[in-house]
Amino acid sequence: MAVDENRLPVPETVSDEYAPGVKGFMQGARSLLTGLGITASASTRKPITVRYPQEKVTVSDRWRGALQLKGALGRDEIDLVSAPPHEYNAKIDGLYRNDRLSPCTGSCPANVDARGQAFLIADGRIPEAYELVRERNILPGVLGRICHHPCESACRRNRYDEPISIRLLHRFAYEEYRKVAAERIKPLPKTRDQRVAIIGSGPSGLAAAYDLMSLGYTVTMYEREAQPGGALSTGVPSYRLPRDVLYGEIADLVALGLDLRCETEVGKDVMLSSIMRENDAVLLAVGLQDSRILPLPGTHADGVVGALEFLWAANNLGDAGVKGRRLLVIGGGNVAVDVARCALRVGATEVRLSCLESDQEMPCHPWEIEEAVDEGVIAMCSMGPVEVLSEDNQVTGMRMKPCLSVFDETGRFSPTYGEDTQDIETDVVVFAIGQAARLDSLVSGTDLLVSGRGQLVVDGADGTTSVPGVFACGEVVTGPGSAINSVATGHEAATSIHRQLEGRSLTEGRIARPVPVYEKYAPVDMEYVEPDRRRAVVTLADPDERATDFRPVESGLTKEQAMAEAARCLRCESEVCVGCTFCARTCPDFAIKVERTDQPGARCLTTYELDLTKCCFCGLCAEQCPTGALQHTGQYELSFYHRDLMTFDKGEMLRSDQGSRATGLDGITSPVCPAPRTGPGERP
Amino acid sequence: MSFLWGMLWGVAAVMVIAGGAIVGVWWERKVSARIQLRLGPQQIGPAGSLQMVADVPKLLFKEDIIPAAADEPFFRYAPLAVFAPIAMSVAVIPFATGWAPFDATAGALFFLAVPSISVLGILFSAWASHNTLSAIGGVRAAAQMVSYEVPRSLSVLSVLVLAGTLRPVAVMDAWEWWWIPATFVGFIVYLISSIAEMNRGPFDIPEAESELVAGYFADYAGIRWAVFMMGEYGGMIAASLFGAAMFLGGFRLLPGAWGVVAFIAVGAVLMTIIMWMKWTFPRLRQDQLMTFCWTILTPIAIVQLFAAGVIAAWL
Amino acid sequence: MNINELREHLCSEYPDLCPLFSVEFGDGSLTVAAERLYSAASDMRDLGFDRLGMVTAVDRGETFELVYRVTSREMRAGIFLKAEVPREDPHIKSLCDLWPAANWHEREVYDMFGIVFDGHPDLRRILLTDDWVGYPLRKDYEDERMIRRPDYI
Amino acid sequence: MTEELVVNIGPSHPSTHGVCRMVTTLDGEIVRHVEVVIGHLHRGIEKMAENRTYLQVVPLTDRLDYVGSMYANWAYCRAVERLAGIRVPERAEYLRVIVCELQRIASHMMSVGPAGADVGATTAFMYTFAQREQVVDLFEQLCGARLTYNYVRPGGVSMDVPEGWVDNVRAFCRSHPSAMAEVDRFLFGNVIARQRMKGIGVLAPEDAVAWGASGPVARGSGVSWDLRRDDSYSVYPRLDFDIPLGSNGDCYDRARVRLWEAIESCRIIEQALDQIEPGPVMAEAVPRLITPRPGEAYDHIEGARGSLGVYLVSDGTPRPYRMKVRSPAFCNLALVPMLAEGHTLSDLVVILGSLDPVFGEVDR
Repeated sequence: MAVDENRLPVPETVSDEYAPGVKGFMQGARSLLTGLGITASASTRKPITVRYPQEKVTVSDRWRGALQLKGALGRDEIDLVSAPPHEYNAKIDGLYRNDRLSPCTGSCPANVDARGQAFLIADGRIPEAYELVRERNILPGVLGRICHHPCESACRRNRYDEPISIRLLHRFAYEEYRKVAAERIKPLPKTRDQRVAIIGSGPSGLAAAYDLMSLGYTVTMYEREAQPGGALSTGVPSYRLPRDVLYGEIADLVALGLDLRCETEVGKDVMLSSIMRENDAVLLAVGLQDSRILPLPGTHADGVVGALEFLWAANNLGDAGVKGRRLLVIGGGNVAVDVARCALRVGATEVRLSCLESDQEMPCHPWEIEEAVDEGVIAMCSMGPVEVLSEDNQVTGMRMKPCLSVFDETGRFSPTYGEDTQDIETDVVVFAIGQAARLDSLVSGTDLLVSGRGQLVVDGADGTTSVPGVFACGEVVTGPGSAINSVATGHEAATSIHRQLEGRSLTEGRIARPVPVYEKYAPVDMEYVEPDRRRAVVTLADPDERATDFRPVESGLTKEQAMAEAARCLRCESEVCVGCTFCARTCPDFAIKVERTDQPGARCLTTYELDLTKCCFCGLCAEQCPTGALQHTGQYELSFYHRDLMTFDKGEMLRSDQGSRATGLDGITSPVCPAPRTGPGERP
Repeated sequence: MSFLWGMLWGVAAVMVIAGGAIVGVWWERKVSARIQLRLGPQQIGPAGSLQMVADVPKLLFKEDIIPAAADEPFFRYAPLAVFAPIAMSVAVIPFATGWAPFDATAGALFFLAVPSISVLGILFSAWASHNTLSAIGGVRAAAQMVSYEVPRSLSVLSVLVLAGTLRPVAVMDAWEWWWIPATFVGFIVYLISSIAEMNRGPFDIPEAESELVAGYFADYAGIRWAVFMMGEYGGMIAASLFGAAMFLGGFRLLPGAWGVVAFIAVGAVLMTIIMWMKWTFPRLRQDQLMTFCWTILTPIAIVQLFAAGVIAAWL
Repeated sequence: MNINELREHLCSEYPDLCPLFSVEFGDGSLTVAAERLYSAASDMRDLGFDRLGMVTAVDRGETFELVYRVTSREMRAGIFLKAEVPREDPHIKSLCDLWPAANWHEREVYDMFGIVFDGHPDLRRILLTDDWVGYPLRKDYEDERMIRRPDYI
Repeated sequence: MTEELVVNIGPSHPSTHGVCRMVTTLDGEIVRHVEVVIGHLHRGIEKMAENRTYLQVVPLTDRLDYVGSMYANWAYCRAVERLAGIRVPERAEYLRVIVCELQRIASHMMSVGPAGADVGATTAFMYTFAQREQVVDLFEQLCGARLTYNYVRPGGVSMDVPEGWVDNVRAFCRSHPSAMAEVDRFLFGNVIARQRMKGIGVLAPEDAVAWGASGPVARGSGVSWDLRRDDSYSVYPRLDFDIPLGSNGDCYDRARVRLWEAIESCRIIEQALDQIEPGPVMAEAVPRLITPRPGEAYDHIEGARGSLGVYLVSDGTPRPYRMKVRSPAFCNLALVPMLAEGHTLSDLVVILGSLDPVFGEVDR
């Protein structure tokens, strides 16, 4: 411990004494003169007091003063996070830098404006909500079924009770939109004469196609299969994603002007080189087609299948040859769970799922494995495969060993295993441990580079490949991932293509999407959450019944449910008070009273009363405010001639810009609550 | 005729003291503020100099509160009984050659004796307030003022011995410069005991605000309280001017009319020193105060008087 | 001295008190019957717990739980002494003659809970006025001047 | 023996340091008996806490010891953290130490200065107030409030330091010891102040222990007991500091112990500023509604006035079932009748001031 040599040493005892006798008398007399000297020198120093108000200019932004509202429900509408495709990143970035990016939008890989969606749905403007979401997520209905919704984990409502069901709101918006789709969809004008070809009709390709079409390009899309949708069509089981949803949304896109050519395999039916000649830019969104199979002894035996092949057969043929047989899935990801649940539906008698990770670390989403276990899947965690056992080239079982740890200290994949092995009897082994791209026929006749591991050489940042004018996006670039991630890469690639075709630099002035870090929420004790604050509950089909067929497991929201759910949105960072009452709930003096009405079309904060006679200036309310609408003013010394003036009503709280009692200036009245909109065509 | 003249002089003395008190309060507020790292009055007038002028009407128009339990006649007039003797004492101070407002033959005796009457006023106010804290303050004040009368008178006496007269004007005529060193110890005793006599810090035990709130005038408000304050400042002015005249040569320091200026200036410096001490030193306790008076100040004053007597006899 | 050493020390000196000793959130507490509290406190003082930090009570419904915090400078440790007295006519022996510090603390407990400390030299209300009705920290205390909190959290 | 005079000092009186009433029986100037009547500032904070959530209680603890709000915040938050099992990040612990040592300076300035004012030296009061003003300005920059900070929260502190704040604290810590040395010469060197304070209200060490006195009151009597060292909590074990002790136990020693503690606090702050590292200031995932499991927890810290403890009983709901504040000023104030008897009326206020009661905390 470094000891400061210059510091004053603490005396042995603080009770020092004067010397006795004359010496002490002189010490005393001297002390009086010292005192006079100190006061005399003090009178020459700078005073510590300041003149008010001339010198008190340093107003701290942390001051806790009286409170004001920046905006309120029904008075101020929020800014929808909406922009042309190529300017979207800059908009998000600006919001992020100003701390105005809501957690849901920030945490979404594609930055879908979930806050705006909730705002519009709660207001009854559902088609607008759908179109707002479609700006960034071309398949709201699809993602509304299958998205792993990182937005809901980031939702600030987690702090108080339960997150908004953003995914189900997507789904609800889609279902409502279907009713009006025909009249709302108009072909996008083709304002530019350049042509873009997109190879693959998966989520990333579709996202890029929509962006490019809305920028005025002519887009042609090639698909190998008979049905468009890529992995969504071939891989995702229909109990999760009914095919009419997927094809319906793609049909919308076609109606918007997409030239979709199915059953056209590039490299066989049409050569990539000729597509490159005919178009100004080509986007490869081919995805991953091959299942990886571990190089273990015995994998050549009959009954060892890859996950994609299995899923394709189960989805398209309705029979994967496992009826009445036992099945073991190797892998713990989402695909593995899909395989396991499909296997049950196509008649497997016993489905096991084994993975290296423990049940806490499984890479699939917890709700998925939960549903799968409900349906009868047996999860075997922390198990590593050793060898496929076979008899007469027919799989009979799998030898497994316990996995002790999956990752090493640095977080790299480096599993360690125990000694004792265990044999598991099974008839079919499905490997769901990852996928790889199949590019050989595609790239033949072009200069596209493929790495030694069979991967396309791509600059991950802007999607450029080794050939100018050819771009790539989706899982072929990122590796296996979520659908919304693919959508996000599609948007990036579209931006690159647009810049290239406009002749601009691909990187200059381009803003990378920020990855904001959101607060981690503690689990909320639901015992203390009132019923009307809880999130909408949707029913899941009975596990025993649903495991037998491919009907959708989850039901959607009703209109009432959806609007109530959307009304729960806190509109984070919008600086508009939504009347969420969390300031009133956290006020230690019970000085705040908040009420609102949720009448569609006339949602309004009806009451906001702050009783300053009770306020203790603790600042907890403003800290709790999710939207930032409740803010401190610099006024912490308020005085009035009448104590009634100490109660600030809603008008007073909102009047800060013109000057109010809260900000120390008396102001003008302001409009408080709008009349309900009852115009033709709009619901009251 | 002489009665009229007396009235006129009385009014003039009151005006001088009131004006002096206004300036004195402002000055004390500025001095104490600077000592205490503050700014003092700022808002009214240049450097807040009109603050006190504004305070006077405020004090005049404040409600004249008389506690229900108070002994009303005494409570009403006790402030005057405190103030009047102090105002009277100013009359005998010699301002210029051969001139004092009231050129009394036994003027020095007058100056020492008359202000002591104010102790009666203090006792009146203390008793009439019917308040335990006031009563304690009044008794403390009486004991203190009577005690400090002794060293104060003895120290002034040493100058009078050198001059051989009780008439202040005559003392000034006889003044020689070497009296300053010869009576310097007496001057210190005079200064200290004067502070005690006017109940100012560090001897403000009767009104000790930390224990007795304000002592004998705790229950006073408005103009009556202002009269007490005028008494305090009047006493300070009188003691400073008299000390400047007797011990420091007064108007004899400079020739002619400049002498009057010098006299007032020295008095102001003495006043500032009194303020300086008040804002520097802690307050003594009652028993320490008495011990200090009787075992230190009084013997020193006697020694000074003896020395002055020896010098006077030797001349 | 950590809590385990403390327990051993206590058990070796006063084996009869040992089973009454329990640990919660890192703090040891000794729960005794109300009649034994004085003797237990006296034993604790002899053991070296020379300071009485606080005396308080908790309304446990049928009973009041009295909580005494005693600390030792020597051992650098503190424990709770706890005893329960019935809600009806609560009495306990005062610790004023063991620690003079108990004087005000017991007055406060009397003031807030109405627990009578037998042998206290000056048992009066301390924080509330002498004519106050009721014992505010009892859970059943009612006063119409109390501000009701809203029912939501 | 003269006839006894009963003088009622307070509750509104300049030297009661709040609202304390002392019914004093005087024999002449000598105090024969004092009865301290407290409760004028009783707001029932312990009862109020039972009706508020754990977070809502924090602003109430501000109002306990309004001269040292940070301490009450901290003691309460420690008890909550103990109950709810919250681990506080290291940076938050350092910040707590820094603000609490600053608070100790501010609080002791509020005691050393008035010790001068009690004996009539109001100027000393202003000199210490100048120092306190700087600390309060630092707090204002930090959390926006000058008196009721609401800064320490269950799980950490409410916000990280603003830009430039650390430099301001360092500058203050450099200038403070010399300012204190001047106050020491001005007040504690002054012969009149010494005469007024020495030998007044002598508290014997064994009495200090038996009466439960703590903090500078006990240390002024030579009882070497400081929770920062003897029941070391937070990051204090990593900091090097001395504990000033008195030997006579009179008013002079108690006041001067505070002065030296204020100087030592600067040293603690400087060390803490050297050791602090960037990081989060709030524990991860502290729920908005803290609902600890049923149980009871006690935690104490060395406040400016002594060991400040908070006893919390939880019944598993989001509101404390019972909160008890072990207030050091309450225990210290109980000494007044014993210390004042036989001294004069003038000494009574000096004795009361030397115990440094803050009635928000005494009356709760």
